[in-house]
Amino acid sequence: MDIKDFIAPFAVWKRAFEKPFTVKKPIDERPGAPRYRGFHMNDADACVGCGTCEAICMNNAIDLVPAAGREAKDGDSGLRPRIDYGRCCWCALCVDICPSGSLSMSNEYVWIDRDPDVFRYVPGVEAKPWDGSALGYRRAEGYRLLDEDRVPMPELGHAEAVASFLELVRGYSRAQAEKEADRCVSCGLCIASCPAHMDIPGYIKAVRDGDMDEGLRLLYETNPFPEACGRVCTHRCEEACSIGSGGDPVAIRWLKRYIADQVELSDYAKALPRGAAPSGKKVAIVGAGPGGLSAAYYLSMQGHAVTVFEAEEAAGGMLRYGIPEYRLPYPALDKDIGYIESLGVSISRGVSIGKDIELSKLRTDFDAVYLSTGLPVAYGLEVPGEDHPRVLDGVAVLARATRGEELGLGGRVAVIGGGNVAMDAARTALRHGATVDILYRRREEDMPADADEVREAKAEGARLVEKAIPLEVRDAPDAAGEAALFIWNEATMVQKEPGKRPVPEPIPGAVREGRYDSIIAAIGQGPDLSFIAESDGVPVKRFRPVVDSFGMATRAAGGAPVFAGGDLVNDRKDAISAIADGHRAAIGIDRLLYGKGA
Amino acid sequence: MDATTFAAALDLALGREKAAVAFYRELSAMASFAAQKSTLAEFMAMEEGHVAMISGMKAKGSVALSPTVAVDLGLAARMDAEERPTAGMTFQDILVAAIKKEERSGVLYERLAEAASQPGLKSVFERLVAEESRHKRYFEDLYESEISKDN
Amino acid sequence: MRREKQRVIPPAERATPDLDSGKYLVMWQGPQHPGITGNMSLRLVAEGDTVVDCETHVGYLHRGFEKLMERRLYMQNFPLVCRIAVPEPDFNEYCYAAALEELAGIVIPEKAVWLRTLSLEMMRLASFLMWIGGQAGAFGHGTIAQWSVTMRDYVLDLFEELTGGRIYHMYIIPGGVRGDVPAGFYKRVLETMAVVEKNLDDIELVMFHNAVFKMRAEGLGYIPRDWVDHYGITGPNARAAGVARDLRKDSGYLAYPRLDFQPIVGTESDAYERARLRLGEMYQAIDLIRQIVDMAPKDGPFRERLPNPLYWRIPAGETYVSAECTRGEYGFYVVSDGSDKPRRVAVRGPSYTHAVSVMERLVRGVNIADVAGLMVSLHTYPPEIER
Amino acid sequence: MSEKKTIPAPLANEGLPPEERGLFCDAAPREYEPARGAWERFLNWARSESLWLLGFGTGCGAIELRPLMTSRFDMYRYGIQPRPTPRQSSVFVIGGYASVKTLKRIVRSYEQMMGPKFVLALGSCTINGGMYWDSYNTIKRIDQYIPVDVYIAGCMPRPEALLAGFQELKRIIKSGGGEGQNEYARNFDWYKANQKKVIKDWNMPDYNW
Amino acid sequence: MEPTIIGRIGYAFVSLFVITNYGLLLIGSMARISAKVQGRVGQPVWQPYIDIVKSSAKRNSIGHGAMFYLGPVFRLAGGVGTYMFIPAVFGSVLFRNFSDSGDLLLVMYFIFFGQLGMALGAGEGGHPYSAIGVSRGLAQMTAFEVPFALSVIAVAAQYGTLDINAIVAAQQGGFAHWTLATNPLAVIAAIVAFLGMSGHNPFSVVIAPQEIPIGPPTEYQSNLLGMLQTNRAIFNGAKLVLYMNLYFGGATNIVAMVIKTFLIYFVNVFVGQAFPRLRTDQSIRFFLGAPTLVGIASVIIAVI
Amino acid sequence: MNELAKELAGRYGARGWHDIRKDLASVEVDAIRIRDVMAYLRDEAGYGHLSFMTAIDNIERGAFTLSYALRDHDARRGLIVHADVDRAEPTVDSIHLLWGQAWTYQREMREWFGIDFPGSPRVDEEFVLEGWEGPPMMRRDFDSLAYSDATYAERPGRVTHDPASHMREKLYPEAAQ
Repeated sequence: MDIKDFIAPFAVWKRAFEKPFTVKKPIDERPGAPRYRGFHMNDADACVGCGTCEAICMNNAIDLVPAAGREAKDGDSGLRPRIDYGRCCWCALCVDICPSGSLSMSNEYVWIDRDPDVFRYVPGVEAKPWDGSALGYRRAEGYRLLDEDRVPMPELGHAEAVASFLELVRGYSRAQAEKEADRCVSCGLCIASCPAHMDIPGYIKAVRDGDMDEGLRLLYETNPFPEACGRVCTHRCEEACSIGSGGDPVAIRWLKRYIADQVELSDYAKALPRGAAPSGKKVAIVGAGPGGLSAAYYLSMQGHAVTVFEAEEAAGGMLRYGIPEYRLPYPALDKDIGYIESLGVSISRGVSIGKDIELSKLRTDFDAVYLSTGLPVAYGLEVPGEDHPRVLDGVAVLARATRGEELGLGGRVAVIGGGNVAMDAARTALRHGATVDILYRRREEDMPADADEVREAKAEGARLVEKAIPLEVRDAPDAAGEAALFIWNEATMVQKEPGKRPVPEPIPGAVREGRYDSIIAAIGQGPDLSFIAESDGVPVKRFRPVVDSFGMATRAAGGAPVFAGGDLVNDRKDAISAIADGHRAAIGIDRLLYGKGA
Repeated sequence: MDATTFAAALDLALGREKAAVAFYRELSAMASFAAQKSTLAEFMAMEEGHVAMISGMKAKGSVALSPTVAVDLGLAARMDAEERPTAGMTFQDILVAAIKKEERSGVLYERLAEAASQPGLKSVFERLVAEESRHKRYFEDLYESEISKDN
Repeated sequence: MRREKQRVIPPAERATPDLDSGKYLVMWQGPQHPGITGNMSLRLVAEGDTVVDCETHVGYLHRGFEKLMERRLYMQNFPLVCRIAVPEPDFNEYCYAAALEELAGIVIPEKAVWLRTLSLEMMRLASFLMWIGGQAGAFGHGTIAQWSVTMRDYVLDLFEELTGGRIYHMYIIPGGVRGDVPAGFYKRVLETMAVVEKNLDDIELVMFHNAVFKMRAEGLGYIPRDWVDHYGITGPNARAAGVARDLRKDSGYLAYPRLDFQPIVGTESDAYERARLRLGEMYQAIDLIRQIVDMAPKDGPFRERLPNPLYWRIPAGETYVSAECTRGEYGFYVVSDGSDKPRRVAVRGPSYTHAVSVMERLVRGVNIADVAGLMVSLHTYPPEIER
Repeated sequence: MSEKKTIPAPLANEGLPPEERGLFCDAAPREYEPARGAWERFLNWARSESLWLLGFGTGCGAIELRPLMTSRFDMYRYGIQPRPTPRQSSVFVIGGYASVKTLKRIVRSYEQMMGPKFVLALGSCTINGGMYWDSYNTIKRIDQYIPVDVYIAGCMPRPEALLAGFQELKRIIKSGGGEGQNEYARNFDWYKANQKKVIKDWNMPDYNW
Repeated sequence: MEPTIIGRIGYAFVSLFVITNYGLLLIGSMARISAKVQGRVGQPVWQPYIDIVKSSAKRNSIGHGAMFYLGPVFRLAGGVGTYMFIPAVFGSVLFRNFSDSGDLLLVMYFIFFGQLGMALGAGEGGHPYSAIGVSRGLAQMTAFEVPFALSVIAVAAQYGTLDINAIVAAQQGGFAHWTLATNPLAVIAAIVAFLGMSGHNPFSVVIAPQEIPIGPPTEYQSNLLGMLQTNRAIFNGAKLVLYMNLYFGGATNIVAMVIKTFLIYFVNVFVGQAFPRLRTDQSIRFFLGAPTLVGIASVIIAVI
Repeated sequence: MNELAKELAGRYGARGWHDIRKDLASVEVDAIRIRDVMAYLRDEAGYGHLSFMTAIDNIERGAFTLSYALRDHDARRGLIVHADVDRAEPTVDSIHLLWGQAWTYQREMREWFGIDFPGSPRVDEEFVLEGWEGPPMMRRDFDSLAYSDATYAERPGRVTHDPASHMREKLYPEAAQ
């Protein structure tokens, strides 16, 4: 200790002559930093109500509550997160994980109140002073807790693809599947969009856990066609996927396929539940498509004896005859059908209802009848010359390809239509060495076909002619009926009525023509209802049987009750809807047979 | 506009609607299965509704028809088919027939409206044109959604 | 000389005073007592002015972190861990993140390494600035705290800008860091460092060249060198006793091997020496921050992609990751059983030994007036004892 | 404030050793009638402009009191200053979570404060448990155990938020709303029952001031 | 004109009122000056008033027996008593108080009286920190009383009287006549003792918030605390006036009094801001060291 | 296996030496020999610093696994020593004489897991809890949330909806049947 120790401390007085450190008006002068994690904001329109914020929140601070003016719809639960500031710790994990990126934080941080019950609110729905704040925490660019990129599916190259009917999609490896399954947040938004309401988060979890038997069990709870659906499902679930709101949706379809591919048919019995004891009841099912066979599966699980009547030589319906082999290889379909058959379902192939057997007979011989005959009738072009011999119908072409018949399409093929049948027909034609033009009345984005299908068809070499209104089919000059001229009118899209989709309007004078060896019309299909007699008592409206929520068309006296479903009844034209209908009808039939009412 | 002319115009319309009913009835008679019958019956019921409406107007002496013409989707223009009543009619066939029929009615009224000298009468025909256009639009929408879905 | 005389080495065995004799005064210091750091209490037995026995009582801040972590997902624990120590949450974040990364086999990007180091050093500076106010305050010098806590606030402003949080930064996330450096940030870091350094000079003058402070602190709380291993003393407390241990050098984690610094070592091992040493570490931290600003990569990713946090499973295994925090060895022991939640997480805070075993022993023979000063000079923080 | 349900429970200081009994009151707290009119408004003004807060850092929240009471935010200029003893303090800042062990001390310190006394609760933890909502050792709602005047959202709330909380508290006191002491007296049995439900080793006097 | 006894009592009340307010404002402004050193703005100058009103406006209070209540009363009596026997402004009728009725010894007694009363009352509070605070206070008091008493003795010896008025009178006529000039050693001893007496750093051992929060008044609250706060103002004023009178030539007008007492008080703050707090034993050792020697020297000088 | 591992195996039957990373390893010994092993490690193997001790509840195999983390500061390496004790009757030798802070850890383990360390100072006193009536709370069969829900009042008014079941209710209620 020296003299300095007595003098130096008085240096404190230096500060007395300097500017104080004190902030004059702290609340006004010192707003939160640009990145400050203040109170939450939510873009309620972008939010899909998936609840991932709730799942990640370690504080249990987030509730999902119905938001005023928002209804549940496909891809949006109608719920919005409500934050409890009696729990929140401002960690912003919810912002980082939010699949749609709708959650963010303002840099506001002052919220004082006497009443402890006010500290919860639904951001973006209940107005707060900090709404729309430009500053505050946003997750860093390119930084997300979830992976927005889908694991790419290994596929055949396009050149390779066109050269054969080999399956294009190879399926995920285990690592790929687990990585893809890891992207799912188990929100369950997809379940509502799936016509069969499959437990999608459940089986994706099974993939994550590597428990294929559990996965298969979950699949078969609602869908006995996992192999087929895993390949060709229209996957509306993926459109609803919350991950898709900010990136690629989870490849739900490929994961389903992955599960089914992993289990050998011989092991199915081990993984899947056993059916109930025989009930002694008999059920007839008309049509061995996905809908009919689904009904058959669930009915036989309930112990009923099921007979399926199929007009074609093989079961599978449109899955077999409408979908080309490169998309759904026959062994995969056979696996699904094989398991159903292995449960004791008998399929009478080559038996056509209305021709070989009458509906009324089924109604007397069986305890219930399920109609699932689909849409076998192709609609015509309705233009002059549509009965030209080179005008073929798309469904028929595909069916012939399935049967292995010579197609004789020739070198230049026009496909008219923009649906999946058109795409399948076009790609089948490509594989038969033809050059293909797809002519569609509207624009590419209006096409009802899956976007993937369109993309792949183009990639494989099909030329897409948009806005082409068919005018006429004429015999091509010097072709002797072996080629035809397809004449169309170029159109422009006109928004005629607000709120409705635009209408193609012919451009006067812009008439084009093309010479084709074959013209495949694929504009739509309809049901064949000729086998239903008035005496059957099945109510029909506008060529569709009228059914209740269980698919029951009639339980009129004079025979067993009749159920109907699938494309025959609904408007959705996909396998999964047919499967859902089949399942529902099976439940209805079962209840009826057991007298549980329906 | 004198009452007679007005009544005559409506009578003409009434006649056409009744003819339409008859047309559907005739088709229905040829129908081979229940689905055709029920669809035709539905369309027939629609036309009967029109008959009733026009008769009502005639009785009351007023015209309560909307003057708004529905948008023409332009399908009829490209349909080549005449009605071909066959036993195996599909839904497409029936709808095409219906659309064509409505279109012909519309064209007829349009011509009558052009030809009409009295402004009152002209307006009645124009309103009938509008009415028929809406019927046609109804069928066209059905066609778009049920038949030509993929195109 | 004088220092030597004041040194008191209390006996190893606890005295058991006869409380009924009327000779002793039993009193509680804390939890509601401004001289106690944090929320803990001491039960002092005094004879006259001199403490003859002391029992530490902890647990006022026990929230059961280790239990809670067992029922939360790995990523959900990330906002939780920083709350274990409020004055310097980043060390928790770092240790936890590093333990998970080690178990899951994740290598973090170079930029994250540097930003983590920056964040830890800034935290060290901020924590010491808070501490020095406490140390001066414990001896009754209120002015130092007024200055130093403001300096700490300036550092916290930097944190707020970098991380979006003022106290709890939640920045060092498993896989890297949570955000890139904002534009112009390094410039502001250097500006702030200049301000802090200037004020540290003032503090040094007023506090360390102060007769009264020397009278109070010199010789107080002497820790003999051989206690260091026996009690598991780490950090400045050990270095002031002449044991040159610094995990930043010894373990060489993050970017420390590439930074130029030497552990500061003292000899006297009393409260004054420890304070002096910590002051030196503050200057050192400023120097390190400048080095980091200079050397840190300016581009590149700052975070490695992790699996979906909702299902993140970490392979079974165990590890212990430690870091040199302001008080010594801070460590996370993480045991994973292969599921999505940790099997066991144990937190090793240096105060565990400093504030309990060492404190109980050092306080014997000390004047009641010095208890607070002694406690602060050990730089204890109760929540890391009780978690 | 709402009327709370009273749970009758035998309250007494019987658990105490006889020599300590003299140190405590032997009656339940009573309500105090505020003075009337301008006089009470004047007193309330003085109460609000001289807030002495109890220097008891019960949780994390204490860390932001430091900047607040030092030069950058300088709460002294608002008439707020820390006080080391509950007897002289009028504001109790509950700094976030309260473990059961601390709650016991909170209750005791609160009861030792002289009325009118005010409680400022800081952060999520005091409102609904915060991030320790599932902890076995922390309570979730401080208002179950002592009356609270102002809540401040945040974890941690910035010092500015605390200042805003103090401003709000001042406003409440000036408007005559800071009657937590009477609230406590009125629902004394209810509060005691709640306290005893969580504080398992109840070795404090029930009447403790 | 010599006022009547009633008039003198009236004047004394006015004087007391003025010194109370002055003491409060002094405390308030010193707090602001301290704040400036600490780099902040600081509380309003009138904050002590609000604090007293607030304390007195508490609705309930607790007691620990009669002595507990008497403590602050004694203390207040000590403060008022001290002040009452010192002339605040030399030659002023209004601020003469009862200085001609008492002498230095009486004032010294009152200074002790307050402390002792407080000690008794605080001891009754039952709080260990109160007890420790009291014992520290008394210990330190006995220590700083040594140089203080020596210094007072020196002054008394120098001027040959115990009458404060006479001492002040002897210092009139310019700086050269002040005790500060005539016996600087006595002033040094007294000023150092004053640091201890007013409880500023480094001698704030009595209340020492970080050690024994906050010493004797730990248990005092409500109106009793208000009383203590008021007394603090009066007592400060009284001591300052005493110092001014003994060592700095007194004051012949109120402005001089304000300036001088302000500066004397400022010495406390000036030292207090620079140093931390000593331990009680160090403080005692300090007072019994150099200041005592200086005091003795001052006595010797005065006697010689 | 390195020298130390062999030495430990030979002297104390230690097994399962595992290098966690290049400066950290773990080894397993019998609980009964823990004090000897620790003394050896401290005095002869250079592991003079006890970082911490803790326990892991391996409820599946009915054992508490004790973990003692040591560090050799000179060689800059760490070692975690494991020892299993029976979960039903957990009693371990105290090492409070070896390290001055060990008793606190032992007190903690006594309170948190119910593991007894006879002879350790203040081992039966409450450590962080006060008036705790439940089972030792770090045991895995103690459910913190359930305890909290039963003991501490929660603010009412919280209700949440699962998106999937909410959508089922709103969009296809028939499937709920």
